[in-house]
Amino acid sequence: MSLESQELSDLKSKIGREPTSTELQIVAAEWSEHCSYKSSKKHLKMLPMTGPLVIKEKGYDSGVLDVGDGYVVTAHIESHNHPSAVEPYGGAATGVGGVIRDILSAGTRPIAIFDGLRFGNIEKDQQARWLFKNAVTGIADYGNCLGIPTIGGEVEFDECYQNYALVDVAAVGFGKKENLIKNHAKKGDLVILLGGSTGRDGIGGSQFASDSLESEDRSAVQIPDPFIEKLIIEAILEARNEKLIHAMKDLGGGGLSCAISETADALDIGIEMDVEKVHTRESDMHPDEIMVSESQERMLIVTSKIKLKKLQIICKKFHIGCSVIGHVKFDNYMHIKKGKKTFANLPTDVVANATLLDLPSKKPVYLDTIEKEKKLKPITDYSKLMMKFLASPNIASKIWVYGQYDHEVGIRTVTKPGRDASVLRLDNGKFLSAKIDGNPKHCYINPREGAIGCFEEACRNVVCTGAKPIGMLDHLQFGSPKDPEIFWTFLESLKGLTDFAKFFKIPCVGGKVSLYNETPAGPIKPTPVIGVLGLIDKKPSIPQKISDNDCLVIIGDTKDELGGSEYFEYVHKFIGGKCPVVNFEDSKKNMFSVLKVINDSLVKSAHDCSKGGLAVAVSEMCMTNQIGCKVSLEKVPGEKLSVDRILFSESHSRYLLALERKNLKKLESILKKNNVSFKEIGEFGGYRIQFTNSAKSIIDLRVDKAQKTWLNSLRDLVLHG
Amino acid sequence: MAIYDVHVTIENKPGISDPEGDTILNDLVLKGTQKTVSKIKTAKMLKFTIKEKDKKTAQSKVQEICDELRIYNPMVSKVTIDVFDS
Amino acid sequence: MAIYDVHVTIENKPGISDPEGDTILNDLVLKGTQKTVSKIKTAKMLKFTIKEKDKKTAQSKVQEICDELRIYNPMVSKVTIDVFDS
Amino acid sequence: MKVGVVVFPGSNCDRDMYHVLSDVFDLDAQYYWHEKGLPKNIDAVVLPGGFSYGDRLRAGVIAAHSPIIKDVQKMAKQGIPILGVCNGFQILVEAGLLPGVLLKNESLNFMCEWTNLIVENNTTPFTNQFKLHDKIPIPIANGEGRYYVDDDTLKELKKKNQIVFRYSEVVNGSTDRIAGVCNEDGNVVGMMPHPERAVESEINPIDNKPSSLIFESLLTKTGVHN
Ligand SMILES: Nc1ncnc2c1ncn2[C@@H]1O[C@H](COP(=O)(O)OP(=O)(O)O)[C@@H](O)[C@H]1O
Ligand SMILES: [Mg+2]
Repeated sequence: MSLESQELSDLKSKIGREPTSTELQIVAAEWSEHCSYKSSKKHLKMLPMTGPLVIKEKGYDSGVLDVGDGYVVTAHIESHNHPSAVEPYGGAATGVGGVIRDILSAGTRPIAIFDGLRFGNIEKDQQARWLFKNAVTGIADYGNCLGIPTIGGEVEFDECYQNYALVDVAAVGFGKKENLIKNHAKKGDLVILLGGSTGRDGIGGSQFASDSLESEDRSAVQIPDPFIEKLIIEAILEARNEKLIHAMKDLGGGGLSCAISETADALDIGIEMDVEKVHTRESDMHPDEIMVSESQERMLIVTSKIKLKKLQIICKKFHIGCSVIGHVKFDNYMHIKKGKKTFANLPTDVVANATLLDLPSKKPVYLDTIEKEKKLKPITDYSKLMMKFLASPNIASKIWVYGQYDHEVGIRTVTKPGRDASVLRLDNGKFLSAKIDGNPKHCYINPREGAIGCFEEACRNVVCTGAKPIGMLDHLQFGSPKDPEIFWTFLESLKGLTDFAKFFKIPCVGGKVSLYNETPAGPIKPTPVIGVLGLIDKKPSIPQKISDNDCLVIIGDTKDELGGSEYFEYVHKFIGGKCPVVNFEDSKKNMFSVLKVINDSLVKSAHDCSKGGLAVAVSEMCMTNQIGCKVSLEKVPGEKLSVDRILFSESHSRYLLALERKNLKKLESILKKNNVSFKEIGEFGGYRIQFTNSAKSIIDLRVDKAQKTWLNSLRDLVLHG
Repeated sequence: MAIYDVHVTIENKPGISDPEGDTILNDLVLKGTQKTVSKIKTAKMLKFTIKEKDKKTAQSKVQEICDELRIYNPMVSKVTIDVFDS
Repeated sequence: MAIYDVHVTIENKPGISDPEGDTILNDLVLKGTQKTVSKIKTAKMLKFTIKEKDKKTAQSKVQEICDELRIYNPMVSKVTIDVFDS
Repeated sequence: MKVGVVVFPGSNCDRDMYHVLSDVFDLDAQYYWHEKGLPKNIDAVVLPGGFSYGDRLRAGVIAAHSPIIKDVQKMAKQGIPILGVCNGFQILVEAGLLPGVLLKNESLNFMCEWTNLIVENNTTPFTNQFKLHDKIPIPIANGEGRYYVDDDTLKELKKKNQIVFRYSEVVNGSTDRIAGVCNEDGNVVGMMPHPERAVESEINPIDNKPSSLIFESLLTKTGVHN
């Protein structure tokens, strides 16, 4: 735990004296990258954060969107990368716990979890398998126990995460607007620590997250306790219903230090607290340890003396700890005492606002040559290749993962995982659709276009359910920001996201930055992960069963964009080429046209074209519907390309629609009117997946065989190596 | 060569919390009639049957297996390995 | 009165399958380099800290707790209780 | 009619069950916290799913010692219909109200998926509206859902018609594909799958009518319907 020398002198000059050891610990925790965003904060401001549906309130850890009729949806995203890389089970589980408490802090009930998981090459690497398997179990055990459905996510493997793990967790909450916590405090209000006891576990965690993995901190292991988290959720919501909470904040990175200083700073108050009042797990804890402990499952609450009694009754009912640890003052200082003795007394704005950095950036050299393609070896048997492709870890179905998550609890899940985005019903008759997406392979080749692509892909997934995107969450994961080349990729991604968000008027309602993601072999590829929330006012488009003679229409152009594609990387072991680029105008046209034809009930099901390209997207439709399809590649709109490029290009803004032939005319006239590039490229029926090029057979697979491979290969790989 | 029973006990390291043990103590045992229990810690045990030339080899082989296959995570758990004649 | 450590080992009765032990054996251990293991059985252990007048009482009290509170399910599991001085 | 929904620390399907009872079937549902007693004038009791006490030690075992279980036991003797779903089933088993035991799934994983049940006993308060061998599409979501009894008990169960539901296929290694059982009198029923997740067409991708009959049966039994 330490401040850099510049920061230390900053601190001294701000407070005009030598800091005490406790003060140093507090400030070091709060000024860590993880808590203070010191490298990124200046730049994050560029993202559009407001919009007609966005509700802003001081001190919220999650974004709030008005979904009408007096209801709100809250959302947040977090990662737990460093802890998961050393203890995947506990790290992933406590990651879920943390983001859930952010949702709870606003006064809303968590109703859904999403997880984005990234590991090394599990085909080769036993360590990656171990990390993957245990992270999934960690998320399952935690989310299932809470009774919050995990309804979506993504899983990806890439060599750049060797001996490392990215575990991102997003959560969505729902509640009445009138029940939102208004975060305020009155003089004499009490500060209460509620939940599990404070122990030595997790000490140093937030700095740990900001250091690279080599300085492994063993005490940063956190033991998950989903049972107590569940009790906290119910207790807090009961207290909320009885209006017992003036202000609330969850304890995450930096523990009490961050929670106290940030709450005080946000509410423009001072807080005096006594570490002796904190319920601890061990009796001999030093004040410094109590202040920076990152023990999980704790919440900080501000309430009045009168309401305290009722709060205590609720906590007693649920058998959870509830300690009055301090009170509100109006001097804007955080005053930390043990009994009568003062251990720290600092202005909260100093603690809560680290000196922001303006780090240098420089375009990485590798980008100058990355677009050059190497000569690919010719493919002789596309059917064989396709079977191998469907079994590959990034393409294979993720059913082994989401099948371990209770995705039905809460009885809201209208569209279950396994499709593009999942859909939840809300209490006002509307529906919420959401998905998270990332693509480090694209982002490595072009950080800007890659990030935009992730954003567009998440939008596409949501649009395929008939939902209009209303909000975005961004999670920016990069290596060390002190490396100007890495910092450049960070800025490029951020700028791309900003441009797209502004163009589409999709506000950023929350996000997170995770830096210093370095493995022993170097930095990870740039890995922004984007979550998009969509709203459906009427009925959601529940995919209908595709049957014989239904036609297949593609929207959007297929271009020579295979850089970072699964085809280049998995099949040809080639990293490079031209990354797919989103054309904003086309993207908008396509998106709105798809929404229109879904709304008009013209299509049976819509699916976006992404990882693995057209070949995989068509196969997925066939396999989930257990029906064959015959596709004519020469009809695919776009640039004139070789067969493999048409099959596997990952160009954005493309959608596949399955519809009854009788609706084709109507559909075509709408798409023509909207000036959208589209084409009927095939027909469903039979039991074979067939791609032909000018009548020549290219791919010919049995649906049932393909499906079996696709569904089981990930499980087999994890269990049997 | 002889056959040995090797017991591997995996438990959280001292200082690391054990929520399951706490729940069993507080919500089950102390709610019963018996109040003299002051702590419960949970552990997991794997009982190996192994054929090796002697006790010591049996012990070290099992230790090797546990480390190599990451049967436990040394970051959180400690193991105790006891060897018995079968 | 003295303090005792009482170890309660809960394991499946003979004849009841133990898929977890089988999986560790077949999917992990036997796929590794080490082939001398012939069986793995899993068990759960609870370590009680209890204050009683003597070892025997400690043992019988814990046995009572286990039976009364169904610490193990007699239909499928059995327990072994070992007492140690603390 | 009045239905009690028992809530334990860690129950997490209580609100779903309540919604189904009161909003879908228009029953007078009421929550009862595990430390309280049940009132006399109750017509049926449901133990919902979840993770009571975090499934620690063994799913259901700690909750089975809750004060409210004594009342549930009394009501069971009086012939009042009692339904345990998922964790509720596990609790009923651990409380000795139903035979057998629920072990870890053979896959060793938590399993959340849709499956089909076959009705094997259509005389209980929760199955009287079915024809024998009717099929019910329904989701399961559990980690310890593998029903186990030894051969002798299985014979007894068959003889006394205590097997209420079977899975249509092997899903988790349960003895004889058993998914739900009842006590000898037939008024206490436990099942691993979640009927409350299947009765609304909006969230049931297959067919919500069969599972609705579980609740319709209760209404019929207690004379609300006939
Ligand atoms: N880690 C995960 N947790 C839950 N659901 C997942 C996970 N990974 C993938 N899924 C689900 O599997 C389906 C396919 O995921 P993905 O391949 O990422 O879709 P897409 O290519 O449409 O973005 C989606 O429904 C997704 O939510
Ligand atoms: Mg998709």
